[in-house]
Amino acid sequence: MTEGLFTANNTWMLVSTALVFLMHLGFATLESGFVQKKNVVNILFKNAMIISIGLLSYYVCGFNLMYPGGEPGGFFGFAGPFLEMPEGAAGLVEYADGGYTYWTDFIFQAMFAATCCTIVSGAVAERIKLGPFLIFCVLFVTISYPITGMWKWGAGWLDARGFYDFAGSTLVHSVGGWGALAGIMLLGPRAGKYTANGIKPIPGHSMPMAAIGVFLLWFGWFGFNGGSVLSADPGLVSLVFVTTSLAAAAGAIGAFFVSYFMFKNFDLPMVLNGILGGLVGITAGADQMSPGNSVIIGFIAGMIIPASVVFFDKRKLDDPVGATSVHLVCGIWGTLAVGIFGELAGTAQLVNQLIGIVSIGIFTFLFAFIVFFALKNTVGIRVDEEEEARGLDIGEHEMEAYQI
Amino acid sequence: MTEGLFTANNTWMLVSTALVFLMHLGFATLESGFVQKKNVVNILFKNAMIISIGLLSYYVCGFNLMYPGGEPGGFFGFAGPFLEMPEGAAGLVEYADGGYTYWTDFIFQAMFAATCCTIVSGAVAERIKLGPFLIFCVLFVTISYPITGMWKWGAGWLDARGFYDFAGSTLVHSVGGWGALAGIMLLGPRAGKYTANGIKPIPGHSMPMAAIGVFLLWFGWFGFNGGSVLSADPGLVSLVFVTTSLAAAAGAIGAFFVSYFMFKNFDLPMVLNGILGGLVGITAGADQMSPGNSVIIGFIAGMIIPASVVFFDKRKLDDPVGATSVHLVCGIWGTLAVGIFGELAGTAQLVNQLIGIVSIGIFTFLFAFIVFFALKNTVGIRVDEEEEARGLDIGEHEMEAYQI
Amino acid sequence: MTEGLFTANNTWMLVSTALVFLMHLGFATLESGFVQKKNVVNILFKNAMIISIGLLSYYVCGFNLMYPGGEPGGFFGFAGPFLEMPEGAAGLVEYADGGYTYWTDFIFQAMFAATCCTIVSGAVAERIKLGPFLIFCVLFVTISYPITGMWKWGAGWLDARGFYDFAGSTLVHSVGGWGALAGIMLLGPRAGKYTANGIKPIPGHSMPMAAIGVFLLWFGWFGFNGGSVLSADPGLVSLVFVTTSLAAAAGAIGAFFVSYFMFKNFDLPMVLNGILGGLVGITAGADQMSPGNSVIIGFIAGMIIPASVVFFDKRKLDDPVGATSVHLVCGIWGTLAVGIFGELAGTAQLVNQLIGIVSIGIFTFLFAFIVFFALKNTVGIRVDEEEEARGLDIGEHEMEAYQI
Amino acid sequence: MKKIEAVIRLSQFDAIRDALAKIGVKFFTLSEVKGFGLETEQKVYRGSVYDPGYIARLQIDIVCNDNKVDEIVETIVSSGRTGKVGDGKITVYSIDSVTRVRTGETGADAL
Amino acid sequence: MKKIEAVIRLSQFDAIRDALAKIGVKFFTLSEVKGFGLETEQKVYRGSVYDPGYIARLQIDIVCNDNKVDEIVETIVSSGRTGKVGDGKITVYSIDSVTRVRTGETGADAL
Amino acid sequence: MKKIEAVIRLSQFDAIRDALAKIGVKFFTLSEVKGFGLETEQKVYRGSVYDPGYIARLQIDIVCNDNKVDEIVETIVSSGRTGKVGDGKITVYSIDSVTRVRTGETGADAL
Ligand SMILES: Nc1ncnc2c1ncn2[C@@H]1O[C@H](COP(=O)(O)OP(=O)(O)O)[C@@H](O)[C@H]1O
Ligand SMILES: Nc1ncnc2c1ncn2[C@@H]1O[C@H](COP(=O)(O)OP(=O)(O)O)[C@@H](O)[C@H]1O
Ligand SMILES: Nc1ncnc2c1ncn2[C@@H]1O[C@H](COP(=O)(O)OP(=O)(O)O)[C@@H](O)[C@H]1O
Repeated sequence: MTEGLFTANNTWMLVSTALVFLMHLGFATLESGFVQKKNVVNILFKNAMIISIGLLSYYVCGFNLMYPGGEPGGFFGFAGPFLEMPEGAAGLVEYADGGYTYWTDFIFQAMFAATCCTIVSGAVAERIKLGPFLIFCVLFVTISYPITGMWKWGAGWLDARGFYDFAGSTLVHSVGGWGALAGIMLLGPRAGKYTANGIKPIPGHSMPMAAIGVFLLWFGWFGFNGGSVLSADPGLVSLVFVTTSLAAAAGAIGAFFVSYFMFKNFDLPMVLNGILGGLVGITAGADQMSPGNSVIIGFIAGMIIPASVVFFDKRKLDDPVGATSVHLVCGIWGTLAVGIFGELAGTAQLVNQLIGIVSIGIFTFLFAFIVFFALKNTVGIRVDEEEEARGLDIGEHEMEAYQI
Repeated sequence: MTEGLFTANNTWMLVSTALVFLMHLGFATLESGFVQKKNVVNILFKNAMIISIGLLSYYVCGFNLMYPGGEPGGFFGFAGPFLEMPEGAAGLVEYADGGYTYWTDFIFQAMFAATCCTIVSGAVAERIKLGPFLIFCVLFVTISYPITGMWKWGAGWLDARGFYDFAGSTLVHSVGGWGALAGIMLLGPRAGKYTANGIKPIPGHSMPMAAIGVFLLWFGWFGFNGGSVLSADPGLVSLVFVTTSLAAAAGAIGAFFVSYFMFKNFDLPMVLNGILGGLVGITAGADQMSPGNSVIIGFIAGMIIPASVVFFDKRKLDDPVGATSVHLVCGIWGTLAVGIFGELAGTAQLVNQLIGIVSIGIFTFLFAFIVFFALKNTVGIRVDEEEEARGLDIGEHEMEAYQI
Repeated sequence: MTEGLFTANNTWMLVSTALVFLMHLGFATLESGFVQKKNVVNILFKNAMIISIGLLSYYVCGFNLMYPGGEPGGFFGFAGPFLEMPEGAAGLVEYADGGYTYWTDFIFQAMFAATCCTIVSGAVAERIKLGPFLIFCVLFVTISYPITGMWKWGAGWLDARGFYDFAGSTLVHSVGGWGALAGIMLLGPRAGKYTANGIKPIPGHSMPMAAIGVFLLWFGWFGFNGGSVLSADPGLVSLVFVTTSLAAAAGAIGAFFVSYFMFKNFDLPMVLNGILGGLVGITAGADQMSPGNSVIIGFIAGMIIPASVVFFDKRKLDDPVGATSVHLVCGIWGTLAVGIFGELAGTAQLVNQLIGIVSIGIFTFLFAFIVFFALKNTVGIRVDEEEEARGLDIGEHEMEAYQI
Repeated sequence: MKKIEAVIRLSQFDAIRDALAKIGVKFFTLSEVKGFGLETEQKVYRGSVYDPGYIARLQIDIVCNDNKVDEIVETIVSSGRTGKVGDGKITVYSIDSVTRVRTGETGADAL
Repeated sequence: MKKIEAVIRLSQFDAIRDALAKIGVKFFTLSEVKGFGLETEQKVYRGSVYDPGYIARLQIDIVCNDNKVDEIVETIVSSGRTGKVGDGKITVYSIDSVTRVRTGETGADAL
Repeated sequence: MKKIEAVIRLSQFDAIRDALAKIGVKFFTLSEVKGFGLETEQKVYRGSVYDPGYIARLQIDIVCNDNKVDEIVETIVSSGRTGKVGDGKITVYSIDSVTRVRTGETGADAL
């Protein structure tokens, strides 16, 4: 391993880290665009806190819970709190066969961690109490995410079984989606959304903000997937760029046609969610697919979105930003797709994918449900009607997002 | 070629790819900032679709139309549909003497392709029908752009003649500009813009959005020009960063003085367009100019903007975002500048530049004009008065951009 | 030094350059979010001009004032106007032992330069005359910033003394902060802010814009601090990523608790400023600190913010964006921290840090004060009451930021 | 012909609209206003606690026949009331005429 | 003195303004309102088709002398009409006085 | 009972609010309007100098007892005047009733 190659690899991993960080701005803008004007300060506050909490908790123990080292194939492990840079070359060129340094490993992974909470924050927006939500985030990102993450990326039992999840369709996105589902089930829908005479949508206050969010997320995804190669390997990283981009594009087209067919309308939020669906869908197998496969996977993900959004609405599961459809449903689809398309395709693999989806799904959903349930029956998780009507910005923050 | 150098080169090309991708967010925000509140959903929808259509069509055939290989010096060629990664090293280190991989080549070029349509979308905004516009985009990006692109970058006849266009002042920006010109000629101006008692401007609905767009475009341009070096060559790429930045800065100053002199006013939209003018202007020769040259080129481009905007308005050619002034006029200026300043300066070169500008201009303008003309006389390209007055967001999308 | 390593290093430096450039968009959005709707065009105009002026003036003489070469340990030097690329390898691989090229050096430094003015522009917003402010910027960025910068980074007397400022807590941020302080002292507060019955805050017009700004600044800081390693050294750059991110996160938490404790409120602007405070605080020693140190430094910086904002308000020093608290106060804190925590900690170092803070502070404050004072007593620096009430957008630019 | 102008709470609008619909009043014009009154709302910005002096409210304008007035006013009072300071005000005044632009009809037919 | 309040279509404003100018009525006050009426507008959001219940409209307030009223109302009707449901309403009522702030003039002189 | 509607300059609002408070008028309803009048404002956009035709203004609505009217009008005139064209207009008209939603009180008690 030459110093030049090591440096090039590590540089790419750090650029990816920065790109993944920017996804948090993407989430912040997407979510604030999809909520009402009166809850924008609240959603921004949550996003600013989540990334901060996520990074610190990952520093305190998350990283060492997710990568405990020791015996592979386990269910749980912990390498002790905080970070300890291995001496000399062990922490540098030798740390990951010249892919990146110990510090890079930590910060790249840390940027991923907070994502799972951000996904939840969008789904429970406009009605959840700030304090209890932040408590949930601390527990979710410090305990739940690293444990299930360890099962695969930490060389745990799912990894041993052959479960494959390249960049986290399941480990990151579905995990966030399950948390979101538990949250909205216990919170109930926003007042006035599901009325006697049918669904009364509550339009987001700014489509430009939402669109900015989607473009930024796509941009950040180059680091999310591209960085998951864990080196700057020219062939692999460039393939991942191609599959990721084509899946996102196909997702837009898929959502375009289905929503036009379903609602006779050029539905911007659907197309935006379609892009995200395509990105989530390709994430599990971005390095295993041909361009053609990625187009199919993305296109199907895009088609899933409108159907899924309608499905959740039918069940009165109120998700202002569509996080469950994008991250949970498309995350599952993407994980399954690894068993259907690409290098690894095969029944055995498909079964392994299913095992991973189900086991992680059960663990995460139960964890999130129990935490939200406990909070609900103690401090309470929902703001009162008056505050919901007036808006959480005034209620929780005594200020408004806009002076316009 | 060491693996380290190959990896560093390819990494830079992929970073550039991501930066060029972000330019599409830049266009989306710039254009939505410059249109009225009632047409914002429409412009965002167009931008989300364009990048998706562009990537897919380039995958289906665009790439192989633009880089057909085979006999150099030709007018047209096609290497067959879809992508075929060359076996082994041929697709990797050997593909471009270690500059980048086959996949990188495709995805970097693909990000460029959609740009030409985005330029058009801004100029025809606020009055064009969505469906016909998307049809135009498919044809423009799948056929017209790759063919003229092949003439130069695909080792076609203009390349053989010695025409020089480093990163696309003509091949990308003027091409988009010609398409825009054809569009606005056939569409006619927005209702109420040109009245009996003179021009009645229709101010864009959000200057912050427009400013965000310009800064993002400048940011992306580091990849647009920097990546066009087609390797991470330290000397060349860093020179390109310098010339690109200085030209953009000089463009702002040029537009500042001229607009102050012409309108006795500190005109923000003009300064923003001046920055873009400077960037478009330097694009053709970003690797051939000294810092001093780039300042002059950018400054002149900036001075051209206000004059050009007034010129088009005089001719009742209504361009809400100034795409024709920025991309067409400054694109021509930048291409000519290669024959006037820098390494290649000389009459012979100037003639070659002229031939390139004219030939590509004629082909592109005719192509776009014929397509728009055909659409106009079949499905029609303009929304009816009532819809234009009420806004395309309600008319085409049955929703509004803001709930404020 | 292999070509691969040189290329990787230079590529990272150029990516950092682009990231630092994007910080100017961060400042533009942060500042426009924190001002009133009626002054948004004005602030955007200033930001667009500042980066342009900064780059050009740095090209004309700033760079050679800041890096005069010649005898180390001096107070002032000038290597002549404009840029002169050293012949052959001297300007490339040999220029900085393979860290980056001559052009890279210039453009990376140039992006820093404009920052100091941007910091001022936020603090003096909503009441300063555009013309005189631009004159101040030209002088500040062309003369003051390079001279004090030379004292340390240009191998001047402070460098010789052992003063340490890794990426510019003092050289960039405090310098901007001192300029801001001088400006607001001479300008006086905005009308109606400090009334007989106490402080009447003037809320910013868009919190989403402000939040976008903070996230973009954090993103750009990876280049600001990461690039200040002046190579892509894997160990160092990745450590800087870790310390920078943890300090920012801790800053948010620090501001969260203190503002909750002080105002019984979840204060978004405070948390946003807390993030910036953490970033400014770690900047001076980002390469010297352990993750633990960086958390402490960031947390304290975050706690300083609310106290500092209240402090300045008590003294009727009106700073719409909190630039003095973030950049001046936290800049001083961060510079001192180098003498308290990390590798260099020690009394001797602490003294050197103090000397640096004080000497640069005095020079910069006096310079800015004199320039503003001279302008005040000639052309005047403040718009008249009527214009302030109506807004600078109409007054200085004859247009409005929004048509909503 | 009378015109009723009611300044109400944001949070009561849905209740009032539905209550009015029940008594057959489905048509009205709504505008966003700022109410300066007894009720105030504390706000905090960058560490300063203050009272902006106003509260965002909605104004409902209803044109109706004289005989409808009392019923409408009572309906708004009953559905718009929370009992807390700040429920708003209803003013009623006589108008000379109302015309429907579409048809030029005037008086009761125009409603 | 009379006051005329007209709720009109966004799309008709330019026509109405020009028509009023022709009859010498150049001064008025405009505000943005939401109209709840017969006319409704279908909207779609994230896959749900719904009726928000209102349509964005403009309200024009004109103070004028009694003798001008009919002419103004007719002008608004003729220039604001599209014939489709939702053209709007015009109300007229008497006012006690109008005062010009700049001069303190009242009555006709204040216009 | 009277209702006073005053269209004023943005820049004079604070002065008027404070002046009204001095004479005990602390309650009113404020809305943002566009004023088409004598005063015009030149604007420039992308190189075209033009007159948008209107100026952003504020409208203050005050309900009061008959005897308060003159004092209030005078106060607005004196505190809202700049002497330049565009200071605005004040209209006064009689209302049949005012009701406080919170209590149902009417007339003077409702204020
Ligand atoms: N004299 C008045 N003239 C006009 N509007 C008024 C007047 N008094 C109150 N209002 C409006 O009614 C709203 C509610 O009045 P307020 O005094 O706050 O509560 P309440 O009506 O319950 O006493 C105020 O915010 C204001 O918009
Ligand atoms: N009774 C009413 N009181 C106040 N405003 C009304 C009333 N009826 C209608 N309007 C206003 O007039 C607008 C147009 O009325 P609508 O019934 O939709 O059409 P048309 O007037 O052609 O029958 C409505 O949107 C509403 O703003
Ligand atoms: N006849 C009118 N009806 C309604 N509003 C009017 C009328 N005349 C003027 N106004 C309002 O008063 C504002 C000020 O009037 P303007 O003629 O500009 O200045 P001045 O009142 O000093 O002559 C206008 O912008 C408009 O909003």
